[in-house]
Amino acid sequence: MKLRIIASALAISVALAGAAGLSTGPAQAATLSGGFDVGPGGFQGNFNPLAATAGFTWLSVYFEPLVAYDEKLQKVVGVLADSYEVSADQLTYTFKLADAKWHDGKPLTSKDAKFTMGLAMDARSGSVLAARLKAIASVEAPDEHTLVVKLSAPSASTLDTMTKVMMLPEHALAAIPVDQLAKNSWWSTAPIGTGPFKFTKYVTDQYVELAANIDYRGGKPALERVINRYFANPAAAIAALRAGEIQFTYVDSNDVSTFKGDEAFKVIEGDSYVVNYLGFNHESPIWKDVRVRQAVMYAINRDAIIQSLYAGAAKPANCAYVVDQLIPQGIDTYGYDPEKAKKLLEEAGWADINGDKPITLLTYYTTPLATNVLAAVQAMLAQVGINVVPRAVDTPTYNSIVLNPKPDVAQFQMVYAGLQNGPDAGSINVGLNEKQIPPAGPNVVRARMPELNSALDAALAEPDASKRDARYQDVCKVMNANLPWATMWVANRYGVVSSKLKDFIWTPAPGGGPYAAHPEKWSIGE
Amino acid sequence: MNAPFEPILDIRGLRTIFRTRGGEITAVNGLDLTVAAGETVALVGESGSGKSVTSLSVMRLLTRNVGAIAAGSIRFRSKDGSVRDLVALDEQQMRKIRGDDIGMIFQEPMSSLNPVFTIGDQISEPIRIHRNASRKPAMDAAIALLEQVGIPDARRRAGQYPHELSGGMRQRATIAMALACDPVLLIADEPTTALDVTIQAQILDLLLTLQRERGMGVLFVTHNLGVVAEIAHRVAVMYAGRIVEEGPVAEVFRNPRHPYTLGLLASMPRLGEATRLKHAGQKLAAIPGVMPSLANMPDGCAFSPRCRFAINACRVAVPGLAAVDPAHQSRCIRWQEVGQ
Amino acid sequence: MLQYSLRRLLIGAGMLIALSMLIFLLLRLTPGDPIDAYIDPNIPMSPAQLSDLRSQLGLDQPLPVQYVAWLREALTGNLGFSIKRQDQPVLSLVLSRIAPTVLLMGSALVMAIMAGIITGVVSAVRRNSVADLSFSVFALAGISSPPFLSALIGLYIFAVSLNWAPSGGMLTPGAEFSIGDLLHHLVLPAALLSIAQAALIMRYTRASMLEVLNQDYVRTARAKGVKEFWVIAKHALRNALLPVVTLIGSTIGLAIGGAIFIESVFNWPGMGLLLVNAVETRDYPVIMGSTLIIGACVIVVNLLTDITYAVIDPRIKVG
Amino acid sequence: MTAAPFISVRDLAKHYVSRGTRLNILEGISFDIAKGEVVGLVGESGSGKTTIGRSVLRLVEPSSGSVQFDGTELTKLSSSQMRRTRPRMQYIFQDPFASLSPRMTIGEILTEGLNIQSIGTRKERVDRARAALEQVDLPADAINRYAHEFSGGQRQRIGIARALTLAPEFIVADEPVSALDVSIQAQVINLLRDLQQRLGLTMLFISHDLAVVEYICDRVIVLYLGRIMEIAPSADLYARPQHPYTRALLSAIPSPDPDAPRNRQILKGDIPSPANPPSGCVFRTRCPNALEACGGAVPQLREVGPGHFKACIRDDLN
Amino acid sequence: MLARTPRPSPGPTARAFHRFGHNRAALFGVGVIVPMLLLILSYPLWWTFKPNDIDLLAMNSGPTATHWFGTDGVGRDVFARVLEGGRISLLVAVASTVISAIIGFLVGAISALAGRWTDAVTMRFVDLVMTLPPVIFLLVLASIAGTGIWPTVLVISLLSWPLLSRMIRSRLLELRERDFVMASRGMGAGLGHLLFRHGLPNSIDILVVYATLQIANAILLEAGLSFLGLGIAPPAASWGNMLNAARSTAVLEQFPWQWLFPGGALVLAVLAINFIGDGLRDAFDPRAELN
Repeated sequence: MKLRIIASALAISVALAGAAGLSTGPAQAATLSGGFDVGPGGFQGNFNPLAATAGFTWLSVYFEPLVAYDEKLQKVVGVLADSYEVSADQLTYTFKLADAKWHDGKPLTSKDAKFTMGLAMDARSGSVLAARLKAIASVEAPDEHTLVVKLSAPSASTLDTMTKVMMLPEHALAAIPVDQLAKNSWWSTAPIGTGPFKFTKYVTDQYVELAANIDYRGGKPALERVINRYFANPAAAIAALRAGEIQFTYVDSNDVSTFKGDEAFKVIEGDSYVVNYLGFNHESPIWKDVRVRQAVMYAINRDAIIQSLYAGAAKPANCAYVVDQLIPQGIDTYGYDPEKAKKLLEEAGWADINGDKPITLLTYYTTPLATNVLAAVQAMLAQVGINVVPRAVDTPTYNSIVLNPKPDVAQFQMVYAGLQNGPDAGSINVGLNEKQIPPAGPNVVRARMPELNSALDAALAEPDASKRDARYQDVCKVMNANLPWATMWVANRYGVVSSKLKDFIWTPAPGGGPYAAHPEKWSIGE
Repeated sequence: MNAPFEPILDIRGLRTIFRTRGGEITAVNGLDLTVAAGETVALVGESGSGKSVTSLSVMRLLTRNVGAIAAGSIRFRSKDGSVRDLVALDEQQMRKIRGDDIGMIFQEPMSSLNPVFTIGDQISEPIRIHRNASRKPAMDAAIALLEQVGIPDARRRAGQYPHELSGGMRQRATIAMALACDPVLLIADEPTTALDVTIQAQILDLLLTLQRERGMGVLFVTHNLGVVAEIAHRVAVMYAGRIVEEGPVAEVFRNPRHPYTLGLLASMPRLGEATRLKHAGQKLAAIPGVMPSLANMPDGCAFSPRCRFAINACRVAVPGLAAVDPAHQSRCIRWQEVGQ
Repeated sequence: MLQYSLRRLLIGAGMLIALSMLIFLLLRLTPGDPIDAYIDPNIPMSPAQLSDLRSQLGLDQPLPVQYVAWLREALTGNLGFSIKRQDQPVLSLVLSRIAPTVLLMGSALVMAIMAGIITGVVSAVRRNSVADLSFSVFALAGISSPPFLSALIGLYIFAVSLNWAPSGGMLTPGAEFSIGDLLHHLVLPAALLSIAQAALIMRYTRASMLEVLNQDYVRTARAKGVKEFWVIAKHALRNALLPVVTLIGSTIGLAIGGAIFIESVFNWPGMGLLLVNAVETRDYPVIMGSTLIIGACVIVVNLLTDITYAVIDPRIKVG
Repeated sequence: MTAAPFISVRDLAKHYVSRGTRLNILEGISFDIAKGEVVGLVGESGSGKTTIGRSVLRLVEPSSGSVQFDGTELTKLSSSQMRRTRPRMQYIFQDPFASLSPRMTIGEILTEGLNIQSIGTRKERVDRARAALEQVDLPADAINRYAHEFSGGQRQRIGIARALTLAPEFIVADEPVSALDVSIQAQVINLLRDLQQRLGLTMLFISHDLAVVEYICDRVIVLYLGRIMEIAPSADLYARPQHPYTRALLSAIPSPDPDAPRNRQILKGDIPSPANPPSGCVFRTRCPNALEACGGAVPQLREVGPGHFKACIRDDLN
Repeated sequence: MLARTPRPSPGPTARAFHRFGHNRAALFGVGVIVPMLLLILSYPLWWTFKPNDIDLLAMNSGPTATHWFGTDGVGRDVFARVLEGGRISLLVAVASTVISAIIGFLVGAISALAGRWTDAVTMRFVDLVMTLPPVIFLLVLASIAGTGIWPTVLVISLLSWPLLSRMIRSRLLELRERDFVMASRGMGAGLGHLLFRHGLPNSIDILVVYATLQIANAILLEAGLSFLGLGIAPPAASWGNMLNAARSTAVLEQFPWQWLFPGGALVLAVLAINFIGDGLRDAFDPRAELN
């Protein structure tokens, strides 16, 4: 018996040694492998677009929404809808559907669209969009190619939400009870979409494989297959990218330098649409005086941090926004001025307010970059006499602390966080409006600033798109003056692709999009 | 060697040393001993006297890098009649002698049997090694041996493991193992010390019978004078690494000529005698003091510090062996007085 | 033997129930709400959305109710659904991870046993030799280096720099399944995982062998004229391996620990990776399910170890 | 034995359950010891002699039976009452290496009992330790040394000294000389006898060596497989053993006297396992004189001479 | 023997340390760990940089005469951080070892000496804790206890005691049957006396060896926890969280000094402590007493 064990052990080790000698063969030319769900825009293992809070970059390779952002994330364009119209009163949205086919050959009709809208509006289906679609009064399908959505009140974010509603086939899903839908294995075994690629298989926690949909209405895709590989962290994905196993992945900004100047790779840079800020907990007495908050702004050398830690790949933010059209003239730029910070603190009587007692700075960011940023912030604030102690926790812990209706102020006198500030500029409302203080919403800093509330309300209620930017400039001005947060910057995000990839469109959209990425055009050369 | 009395084992000037952290220790010093075919020689002494080291030296089984034979010769006559000096043999030649020409029994029957092999396996092993026997005949031979050493139901016992046997039976099994290849010399190192008296009696009886039947020479190492009297023809008494008295058992016990032998015999409580002593209000004749440590030997006679006969001359040089009669020797300069 | 095994299995089942309660209790002590794991602070959700989610995930029930419900379902083989990935039943999720982990740990164990026992025996037999010294120092270094460090360095050297092995995963995506491809992915992580175990086995074998070599029965074997090689390989090794068997059983915990790091560095789709992700995301059903399955595996391995021990050591009588 | 005995043991029994099998270590043990008397307890390994010695001092709890010490029923005492009684009775152990803590100096070992019982000041305790050392013929400077520095015989003296520090009236000596070399053994036997006589100690002396027992004991109890086979005054026992087992035991002892008659009677077979003792007389499976009736009832101790008892149904063997 | 050694020879513990003094590997361990400890404890007195001083102008610079071990991603001095990290790693290791040793000893002692029922319950509980593979238990515990020094200490302590309590229990069960303990009971010793006059001194070898090896083990556990982001939270330095930086490919490849030095310090310290532990184990081995 012992001999047999030894013999088989030897056999295995010989096989292992032999296998080690093999080298990795190049992936087939017509196959693109990538880490599509790596990084903050990804949602590995989720196949259900209704439940998706992120991961749209990948989902929109085989599913399609009616509308999506363009690749610059500036305007909403039609995808499955050839065109759409919004009525003047902002209450009626009319979508004209394209002549599309499901992957199983059945035609897409407005009934499918209506069915999908029904699921998206029904929380029992597991839809995370239901609450955001509450304003919808009715959905109608007057003919095979028309979908009419009526709202009970104007809602500026409706189109933004509509970009996330991936169309689903009624003929495949209607038979499943709504409350069983989320748990159905259809999503990860046989999903049917209308996109340029068809789902072929999912190897648990390894990868998802799609094959070209040769009947795609936009023409036969250039690639034969697209593979989305799962990685536990960006470092693993980078290793695979450098080993030539994949052709694309998101990378953390501090890893970009390894690819700079390397002919084999192209670095894609894009706006993260997330503003990073030091949020003052307004329920803590130490931040009451605006001069203290100003001192924080002056004490931090944001330019230096951006230049060194971000290697220049971020824009300093003096309110929630950094896009030119949302920035009013003449706002304070809070240049680095530690002396002024000290003076302001002295005037405010900081020694009596807090002195050098430690102040917990809570964050959910655990990346190496954020760790370094916080170390820098800590050191800079210490120079002016503000003793912050960073505490990085995992997201669930962070949420449980800050979203608690009766928060423990000692646990988070300050947060280092980020908030989506685009493409819909209104998305910052939830973080700052007094109406959104937990449990009502995620205004975790408990900002109670009437001026800010009214500015935000006005901007959200502005029916005229052309005037909206001006409203948001007002919001910016108020933020800049009152400092509900010490806004830091909006950083860029990066993807790295193999130089062999052609016509590849990727942008670091919040949640992964969706945006018009046109996967059917992607191709790979030798 | 054409003496009428031809020994199968002839040890001359054996010196065995141990290397310890504190330096070298001489455990056996200048030992001469012979065993003839059909003769049982008892090597008797207290713990630390060097008697077990002597038997391990003959087998060349001293712990490597620790114990070593520093001087002397061990001439041994094998079954085939060839006479060789065991000290000069290489390991491979020595291995052919072990278990074939010389069998050995150890003190602890439990620990000297391998717990994970059956009794039969272990007894048949020397047969398979030295006789090139295959499994089946070797096992049959082992079962026959078990029967010879008085184990009932031998076939079943051969399939059992050591822990399934009683202490007495285990010692019978080790005897069977030592005798498997019909050795000309059997070395028995305290084979009955770990046993109860009634079992000891059985084993001694068995050894006597086997020795008579097979005509082997036996080197019997023990500390028990009673056992010596039962089993041996000749006795050699060891003290602190040297033989201090040697001769036929009856002669030495009846007429001890070394103060140590004398004291040893006197300090043994004997049946019947004790009651007489007690009634007489007398004490046992104890030897005062303790045996010196091998690392720290006194000058001259090692026994002199405990000896009531000791004189200054005893502390100068180690006395040589004096012949009390041609067969009886004593390492004492006052052996004549000791006898009185 | 059968009765003994059954009794041990029954005790094991009891342990599992106790384990599930312990984990449940531990999780209950965790601050916060599993729903918190669901919110991306960069893209917040409204309270209405949250309460929809909560009731949909069954998290609005009181905890004891949740436990009893969980236990009742668990006894019928239903460990619930992952919170994060609702279409994936925990049982199938966990079961699909067992094979990769067993494969990884099994190959590592085989390598570790071979390397550990051979070097251990050589070290003991040639005590204080150059070989002994170098094996011993290597072994000590092996148990002194954190597994993640060797994993990272190994990954960097063999996968990224030398390109000898793939950087991670178990199979080449998109390729047809082949044993060669699997082994190609397996060899590096398994070798790295085996280091610590091999080191432990080596040290234990060495100590055990040294002890056994001093035993009387080894001397007896020599006295019988057994060749030195067989004295070592048969009489001594067989006895020396008895305690090593127990050690191998008890290193399973260590191996699972190491596997967590190796799996997370090499992206190996096993239990370790699943569990780390589940802990990071507070995916309670997955934590419960995978811990239980791992606990069950440990109990079974311990049982197997004991039975093996009883089989190979005739002194132990069971039943 | 007209006066009330100092020690009185009645129907002492001890069972263990090990791996589901019940081991009857002792069964129906009854004997008395008078004040100042030395009683020997002999038997082979597994006969239960150590268990008796420890049960009498309640170092192991007997399964049933009674032990009276100077009129006090020991088995009924609470643990604190028992602790207070302990100085009056002490134990001497067989193994001179295991019985002394390797981590204590001799002084600490000798004052341990006094510390436990809170007897005397620190200085008085040390003085008593020195006195005890003197009693066993060891130098007073031994007090600062550790046990490992002493030879077996010296260690055994220390063990005896420890038992004496609490000035006991009763001592159980459990094979105190069997681990020693012959020449040392005689020294320790002499010492024990001296002390016993000088201090008027009552003693239960346990040994497997009949010759040693004969030398030191007034009366001897012979055990076999947890049962008493024979009790007799020593002189009587050695001169006229009554039980077949005692006879076999005596005849099995090898004598160093080359002129002694060699008509040894060798018992067949092994001692049975206490898990599965023979019915009736436990010795019958090895007894050369066994009858079929021996398998019936367990033979009771009967007085066959003055103070001489045996548990054998046969009277026709003399 | 007695007559020839007039001065009393040292006690068993002293002799064990004497033997330890002749073990070259163990002395090497001491030779590594003592200077390391001195550096770690004294560095604020003589080293220019503080572990948390950032210098954005000098980030990611390699080892120089100013920064012996280079600087990290925010220009902090790696040398200062390695030493500060050593402080924290060793503090965590020593504190958790002390706590787990106390828990382990008491649980083991109670289990061995307090009767069969208590023993059975305690040992089943120990079995249960040991059934959980350590790292998994650690993950779950750490997610409850949170990050930081004391939660990490707590987590490591809670994880480590069962092994010790088993060893102590079996030692005391064996000890309980030893003659000198029997003698002590025969003189009327109570539980406290047995535990502290016999149990503790005779477990000292187990405790010393456990403590040493557990310190090494705890350093590794802390590093593993911090590596997974569950141990010591940045910006506080620990060897484990400094190694976390090596997860970034850029650091692994371009700035090797940022992980090589803490990694080296960690492995060296653990190796040295393991050498010492091995040496102590051999020195306290009862068989060594026979030579």
